[in-house]
Amino acid sequence: MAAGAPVIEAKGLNLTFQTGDGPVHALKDVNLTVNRGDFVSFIGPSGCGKTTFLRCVAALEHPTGGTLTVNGMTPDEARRKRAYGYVFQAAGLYPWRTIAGNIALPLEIMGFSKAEQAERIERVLELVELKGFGKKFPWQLSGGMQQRASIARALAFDADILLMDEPFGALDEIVRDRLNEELLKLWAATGKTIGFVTHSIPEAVYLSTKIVVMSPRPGRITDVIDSPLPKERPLDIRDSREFIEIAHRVREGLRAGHGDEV
Amino acid sequence: MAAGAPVIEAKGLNLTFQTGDGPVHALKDVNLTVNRGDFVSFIGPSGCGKTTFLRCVAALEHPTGGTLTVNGMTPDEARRKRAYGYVFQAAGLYPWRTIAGNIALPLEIMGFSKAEQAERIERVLELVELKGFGKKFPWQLSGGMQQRASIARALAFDADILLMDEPFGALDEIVRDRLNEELLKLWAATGKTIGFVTHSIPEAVYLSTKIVVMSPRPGRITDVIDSPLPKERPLDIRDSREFIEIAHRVREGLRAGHGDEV
Amino acid sequence: MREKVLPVLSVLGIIVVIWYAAAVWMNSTWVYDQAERAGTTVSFAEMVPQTMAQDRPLLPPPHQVVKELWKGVAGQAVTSKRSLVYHGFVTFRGTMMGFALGIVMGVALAVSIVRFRVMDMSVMPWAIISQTIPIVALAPMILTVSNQLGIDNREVPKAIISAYLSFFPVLVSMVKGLRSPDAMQLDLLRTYNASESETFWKLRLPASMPYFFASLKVAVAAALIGTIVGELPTGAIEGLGARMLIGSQFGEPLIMWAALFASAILAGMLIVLVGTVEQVARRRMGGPA
Amino acid sequence: EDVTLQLKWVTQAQFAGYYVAKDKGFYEEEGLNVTIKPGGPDLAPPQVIAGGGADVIVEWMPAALAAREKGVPLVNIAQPFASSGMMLTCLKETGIQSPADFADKTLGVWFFGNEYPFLSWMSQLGLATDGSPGGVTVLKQGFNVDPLLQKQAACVSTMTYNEYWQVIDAGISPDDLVTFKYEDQGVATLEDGLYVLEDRLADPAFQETMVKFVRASMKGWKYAEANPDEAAMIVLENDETGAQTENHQKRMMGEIAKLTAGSNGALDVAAAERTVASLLSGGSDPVISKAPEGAWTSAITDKALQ
Amino acid sequence: MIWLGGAILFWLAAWAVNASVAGSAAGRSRAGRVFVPLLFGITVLVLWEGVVRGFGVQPVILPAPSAIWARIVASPEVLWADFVQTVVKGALTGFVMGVGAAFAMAIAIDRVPFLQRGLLPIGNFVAALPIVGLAPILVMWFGFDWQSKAAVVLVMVFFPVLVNLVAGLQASERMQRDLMATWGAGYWQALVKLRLPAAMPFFFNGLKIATTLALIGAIVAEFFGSPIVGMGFRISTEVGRLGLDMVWAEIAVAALAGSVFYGAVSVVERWVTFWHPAQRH
Ligand SMILES: Nc1ncnc2c1ncn2[C@@H]1O[C@H](COP(=O)(O)OP(=O)(O)OP(=O)(O)O)[C@@H](O)[C@H]1O
Ligand SMILES: Nc1ncnc2c1ncn2[C@@H]1O[C@H](COP(=O)(O)OP(=O)(O)OP(=O)(O)O)[C@@H](O)[C@H]1O
Ligand SMILES: Cc1ncc(C[n+]2csc(CCO)c2C)c(N)n1
Ligand SMILES: [Mg+2]
Ligand SMILES: [Mg+2]
Repeated sequence: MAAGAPVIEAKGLNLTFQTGDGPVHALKDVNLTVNRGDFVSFIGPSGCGKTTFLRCVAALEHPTGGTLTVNGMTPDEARRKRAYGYVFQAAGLYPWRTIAGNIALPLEIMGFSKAEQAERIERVLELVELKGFGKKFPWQLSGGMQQRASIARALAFDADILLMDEPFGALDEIVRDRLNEELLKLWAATGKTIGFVTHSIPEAVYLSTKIVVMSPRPGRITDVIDSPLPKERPLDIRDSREFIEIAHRVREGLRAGHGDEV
Repeated sequence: MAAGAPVIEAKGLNLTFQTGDGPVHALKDVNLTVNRGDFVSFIGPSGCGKTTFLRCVAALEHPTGGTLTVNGMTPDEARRKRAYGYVFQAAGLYPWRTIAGNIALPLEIMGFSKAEQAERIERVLELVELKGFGKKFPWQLSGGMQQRASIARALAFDADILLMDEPFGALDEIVRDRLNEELLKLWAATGKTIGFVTHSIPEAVYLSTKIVVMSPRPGRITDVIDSPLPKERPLDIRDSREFIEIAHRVREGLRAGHGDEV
Repeated sequence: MREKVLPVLSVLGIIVVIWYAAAVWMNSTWVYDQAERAGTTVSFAEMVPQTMAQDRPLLPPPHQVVKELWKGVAGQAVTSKRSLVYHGFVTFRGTMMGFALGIVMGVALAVSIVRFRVMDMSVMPWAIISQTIPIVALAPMILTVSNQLGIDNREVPKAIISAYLSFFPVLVSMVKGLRSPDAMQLDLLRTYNASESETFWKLRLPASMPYFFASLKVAVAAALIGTIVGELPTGAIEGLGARMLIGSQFGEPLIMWAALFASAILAGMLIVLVGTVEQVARRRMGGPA
Repeated sequence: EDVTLQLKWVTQAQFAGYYVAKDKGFYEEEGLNVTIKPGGPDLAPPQVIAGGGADVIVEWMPAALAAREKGVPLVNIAQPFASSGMMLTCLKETGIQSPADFADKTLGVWFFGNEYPFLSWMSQLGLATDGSPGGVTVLKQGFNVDPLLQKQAACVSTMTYNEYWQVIDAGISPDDLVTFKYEDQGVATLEDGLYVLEDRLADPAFQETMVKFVRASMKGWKYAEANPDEAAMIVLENDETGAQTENHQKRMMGEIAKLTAGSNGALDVAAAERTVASLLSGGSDPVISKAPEGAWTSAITDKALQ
Repeated sequence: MIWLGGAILFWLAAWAVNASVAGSAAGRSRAGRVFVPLLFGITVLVLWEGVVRGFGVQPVILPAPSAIWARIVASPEVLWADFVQTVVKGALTGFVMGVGAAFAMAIAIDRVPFLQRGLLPIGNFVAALPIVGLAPILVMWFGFDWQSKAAVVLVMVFFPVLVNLVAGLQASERMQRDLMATWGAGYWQALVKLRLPAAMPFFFNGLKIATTLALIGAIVAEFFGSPIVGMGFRISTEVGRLGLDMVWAEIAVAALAGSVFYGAVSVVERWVTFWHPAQRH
């Protein structure tokens, strides 16, 4: 498929959870098109439905209304074609596997050879700066290290679409910057489509080609900003005028989303 | 006890974990004095021992060397005197209790009356902007909402010492700013001593009277910065020269901590 | 080692003391009754020794049981049919067969129940019902039927009875254990489009291990009980069950007590065995030592 | 020719004749290869034979007749036991001196098909067994005499050759006991007989086998009667549980010999009819509903004893 | 052969129906949850009847379901009296006492590490005392009536509940325990507020196994001495009398009682451990 073709298309998407005390309208009338090779960030107050939307895309949640297609298929068909790499908001490592074992898990399932597995594990561990921790068990790692291990797990295989739910939330600025750069490099090299949830406005602006601003109760999209920044992004682009302008627009959008509460 | 008296005193603190493949030196020769009413931030690359240090203070981990006193007692004695409010890095809510029930838990343990409990739950839910979610169960909340519930739980009772491990990691900028302000207000009003782990340099600088920069392998303190900022801190203090200077010093410290790896 | 042995020994000591006291108390009735029948009276001091050496004590004091056990274990060649070791081995063999069969049945059923909704809905209730049927009532029928099918060997019906009792704890725990992975762990595999069998091997099975091992201890005890039950009507020929029956039927409570303790020791050994396997597995699965 | 014999209970001198016949080669002499299956609690020999697990069984006549009514056509082909060894053993201190004193007492009884003689005796005495006032309270007694020793029952069922001696061994002197033998009370029923399925008897070859079997078995019984100690030792050797003792078995053999004495294996039809009469007289709940036909045959013993 | 063939055909058809119902939305409804196991049960009965008639199995070996049903209808008083004696007096009393004792013991073991190391290994021994060895002794000690049956049930129920509860009390997560520690919660507070709730899924596992054991225990104990009422008494007596229809009638009552008992425990479980992933699947 050509770059630029629509990969994710949501039309009038709705999702309502039935809970003990009444329905929760997690997504309301969401329309969004993500093209091949896009890097889309989702930003919005907590509880606005970012996770829920990503879960819908990955066919982990079933919308109660509207249509959603991925590569022209239903999300479930795309899932069966192993289109997704998903980094959850919590690390979600399997406690009975070592870090290396956790990263090996998707590789085993997708049938990589033992040698290939070892080679990839080595590579992604290095990428997330966890070299030498492969043999540790999850509970022997700090929170940030666990989060990085879970990122490594999603990067180890070549999914078309990478969905990342606040992957860098537990990392310090320096590592975060470094991983941001790495992620951009990876994206540039592979042309993956990336859906990325973050709470950091600079991060969203720095990484994305498209920024989706959401607002809660009911969860909906309030703004979609196409970034005019070039594909090549040195770290100091963050001091450029364009960057600051986009950041400002995002912040305004966010503030508006919070408006109803304050 | 007078304000300014030492509350936490660590002298030559060491902690080594024995793991399957060799010992991990999580804390090495840590010296630190925290005075009553201090707001201390810990910042450092992931895996540098921030969580471990906080756990030692709360008597959840036992140092393998050095001395550590809290209010002149051992951490364990202090714990039994209910000196601590602790917000863990992961939300850690009890799945069989509603959000309100989770917040009520420490109150029940400390013997607050039913009416008092209800009143406090109401107040802290409002503080963390979760009003109306009291009756939901943890798995019905988004990640950020769970994190806020766990903050509410730690704020509901009046612990002398508040230990918070990346409490705002999963929150968006706006809520984060708001909660930062609230936390400062609470701190000013109550004169609590606060230990606070964060990965955000601006957050650390904005909140703290003392910033502790740590570095990993082995985990140690590389810099302790006493903030010259006034106690009264409007949000725009972040644009002041002093603020930017301190932030710079912290960033340099952090970068140095990472140095050995890059 | 010392921290392990000392508490067991002291608790054991306390139990022995209580046991002796109870033996004196319970066996004294008989002493007083006998005295009354003989028209004499006995003092407390005369009574106590008489409670220690009865042929048919209500509760034999520990040393009597130990003596009988010793006689059964060391008093003869282990191949002799009077040897408790020999009978213990017969029971052990039956238990292991039934236990193995029970694990296989329990796990297989649990897997199909978790995998197929039809199985869950239709078989689970009947698996439960199967356990409410008193096996002792079925044992002779199982024997007769296997006889009719031309199985003339006593081991098979015994193993069936034993498996019948031991598969259930495994089934119940495994169903729960296989369902214990939380939503996120399952979702992760869904994003990999892992097949059902991969989900099973890589997630459900490892997650069920704590439940599995908790059930094994119960199951091995059940298998032993099943074997002993199977040893009664299957001709009461060999095994600890047969010894118990004969001891009871021939008014030799000591034979019965000795067999009872032999089976408890056997059970203890089996449980320790299972516990050791559990420890090893736990360590390999990253549990804190 | 293979023959499988299902015993009523565990290996003990009660079945000495068969073990002797096997060990002494009497079966072999007849060209038979006999397998002796010990019984156990809850194993009903009629069920085993109905299921094809045995060719011939040892059973008490009341149970055999009851089974016949249930559709298992058992036929008595020989009766090595001439008299009954069943009795009620009571503690004197309970004040029981005669059956008239049973009222309102607790009596231990074996069930599992062994209760029929007791029930018909009670109905002849006019004592209700449902626990109502003026009747007797019945306990289902286990395998031993504990209820008597623990004074949970005033009387328990015993066999002259086994349980009675358990009471004595326990240290209660015969003077402290009162016993009621079913023989003496005129309610005796026939015990250990040999039974086969009626339809198989129609086969002359099977008949022939049974003739040989009964002949050899009776030879065994008579040998055991004459050499009780040796017979007891043979039983002991055949006991795979290893729990039986020489003392017990020798004494049991001595008592058994008294019961088999006077029987050459042929069924005493008068005794059989007495058994039937006793069972039919069971009041409102008789053990059998009508006199059986063809429940015994002399065809085998007639040939075997020529 | 007609019977047999018909029964097998019925089996196949019913299985197909069940598979489709279970797979469909109807299978999730309350009616579906009753219908599927019911149809399965009916299938088993039809197959059973077919085999008995088709092969001409003798009623003294295995009676047909129709004969068993006829017996049930003919003797409700006897069945009821036996039920009260065995289930209500024997099994339930013993169950309650056994679970209570296991609970107390689990907490004692948990509270006092010395006991944990000393008593648990010995508990393993006691637990595996085979009921057939124990029952005669307990009958000797506690008499012939239901008290001795309750004692047998107590002993049988004790171990599975204890083992599961002890495992459950270790099942809370580290962070959850750490939270309690930071609040300075005492032992009992942590127990009631954290460790017991976290132990409940395990505890109910034990309870479910115990419900079936309780019934088996009460019935089997009657084999070793009893008054002349009770399900175990009836079963053992009727086997000897070749009244297999009555035996199976009692078994049917036992199965019914056991299922109701188990179902009741499951309902309570669902209610208490609603938060456990196994309940939300
Ligand atoms: N229970 C444990 N067993 C073994 N090693 C451990 C254990 N807990 C922590 N560690 C190790 O100790 C070091 C410090 O961990 P700690 O959790 O204190 O880091 P942290 O500064 O909080 O990092 P983060 O910002 O990622 O949360 C890490 O290298 C970690 O692997
Ligand atoms: N399983 C569920 N049952 C009921 N309500 C749910 C469930 N999952 C999510 N919700 C609700 O849906 C809304 C959106 O949740 P979602 O997790 O998508 O938020 P989010 O944008 O990812 O927030 P955060 O930044 O805090 O992670 C929230 O109000 C939440 O309470
Ligand atoms: C459960 C049960 N109890 C008693 C007997 C009775 N029984 C049959 S033969 C015999 C003689 C024993 O020496 C005895 C006592 C039995 N068969 N099954
Ligand atoms: Mg989220
Ligand atoms: Mg940490």
